[in-house]
Amino acid sequence: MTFLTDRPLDLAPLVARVMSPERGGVACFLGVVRDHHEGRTVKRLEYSAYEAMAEAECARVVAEAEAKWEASVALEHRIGRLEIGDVAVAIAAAAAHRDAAFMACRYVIEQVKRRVPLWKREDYADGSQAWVTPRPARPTVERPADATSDAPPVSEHVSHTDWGV
Amino acid sequence: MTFLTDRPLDLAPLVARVMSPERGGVACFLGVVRDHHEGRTVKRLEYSAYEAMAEAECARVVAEAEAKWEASVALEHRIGRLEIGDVAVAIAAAAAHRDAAFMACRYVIEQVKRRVPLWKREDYADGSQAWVTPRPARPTVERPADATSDAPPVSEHVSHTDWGV
Amino acid sequence: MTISAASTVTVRVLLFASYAEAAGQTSFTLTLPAPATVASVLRLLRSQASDARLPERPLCAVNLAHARLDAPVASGDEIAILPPLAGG
Amino acid sequence: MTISAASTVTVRVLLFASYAEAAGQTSFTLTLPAPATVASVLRLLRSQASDARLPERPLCAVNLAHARLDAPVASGDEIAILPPLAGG
Repeated sequence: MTFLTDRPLDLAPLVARVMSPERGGVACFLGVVRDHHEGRTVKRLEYSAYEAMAEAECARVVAEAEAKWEASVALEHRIGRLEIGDVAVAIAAAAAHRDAAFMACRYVIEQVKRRVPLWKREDYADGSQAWVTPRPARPTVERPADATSDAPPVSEHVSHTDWGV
Repeated sequence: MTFLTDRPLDLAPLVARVMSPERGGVACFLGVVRDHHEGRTVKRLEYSAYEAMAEAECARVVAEAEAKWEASVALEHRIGRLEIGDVAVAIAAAAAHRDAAFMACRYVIEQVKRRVPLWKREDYADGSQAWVTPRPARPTVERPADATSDAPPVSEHVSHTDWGV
Repeated sequence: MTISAASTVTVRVLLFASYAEAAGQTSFTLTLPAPATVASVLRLLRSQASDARLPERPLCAVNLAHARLDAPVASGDEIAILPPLAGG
Repeated sequence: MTISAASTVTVRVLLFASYAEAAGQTSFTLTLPAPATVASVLRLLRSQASDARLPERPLCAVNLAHARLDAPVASGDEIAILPPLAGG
């Protein structure tokens, strides 16, 4: 696996992979497992993936960001059992200037959330479990023109009518 | 010194300082010494500071970002002699959600560049040296209303008529 | 009209997360008349799964890439039906 | 009119980076008539430094905080004249 791992994530090697003397800015993002979700106390959670597609989709997202902002991008998403405070996703994006680095980093996390087939089941303090259904996405970054064919419109992503659940 | 250091910067302890289970997103930025500046090959450089004011101004910038985005922010800027590829500035900003984390991080780097009294003298491949005069700032983030009194307008920052140099 | 071997499409269908739990299975094979689309795969699924309730327009993928409901499917294709994504 | 002790202001002036190099010094004391502002400090500096050429509106700080040119200065204040900033 290139983008998915069941081991704890570490930002430092991702930063090391993208840093270079032509790139003056490195923007990073870490997604951290929170102890609350919509008012409920979360004890732990488990990420599962459609692994082959998740790898392919991560590769597409990274390639799009690198092309659009002349950036170098590293991305890892953890799967399996995670505890509160664990890092679920780590991104490092390096570019000649900070504006491009920030935009590439932001693009990657937004697209990972929209497009990469990953699911999260939370265990709550009361012993119950639930699959997390994100609220409708509010994308704040523009998407590259050549990426539109890869993903259906947001409205198809956020059906709240789960299949029999 | 709290925000300035003459030792190599490491992002990991900054991230550790701001991460917590209530904060789901951590956005980071590293500014890296580039090997070129306006077409000239840079060999190394030296950052100097008005140290007491730089510390005070960094503290104000961090406090503004933490208040505006309910974030936890860590900031370090290196001074002294730096080599190509060295990290000059490191920022980590954690918030409940990624949008606030990114905005807080972006705010801090923009304000550091605008307001913190730091200067950079570059050594070039041909043996010459020059104080770096930044081009006019193009801020892309909004500033908190309560910050305006701390800094003069951008036009005062970017005089290209150095004093006798 | 009888459906000959040449005029059918056999695809592998994958289910994940809440959909797999609800259906009690993670993958199976479906054969349907040609020409077939993602939408016709979903129609056949709905007619076969008595208790399962798919959303009207679920997120679907064909061969590891997101696909629209009117995307054609061919024999050997891998069709995935994806619950709302929750990565990141 | 003679200027009595009570009607003068004595401040410490700090120079940095290219300004310090050009002036050949990093700090000195200036005494000027009260009431004084950052602008009157700059006027006195220009009249004293024969070869130094300050920009029309340099970035200035009073007591570790950015200050406008019309900001008042009092005895004991630390006035810093800052070349274009280049951090980050």
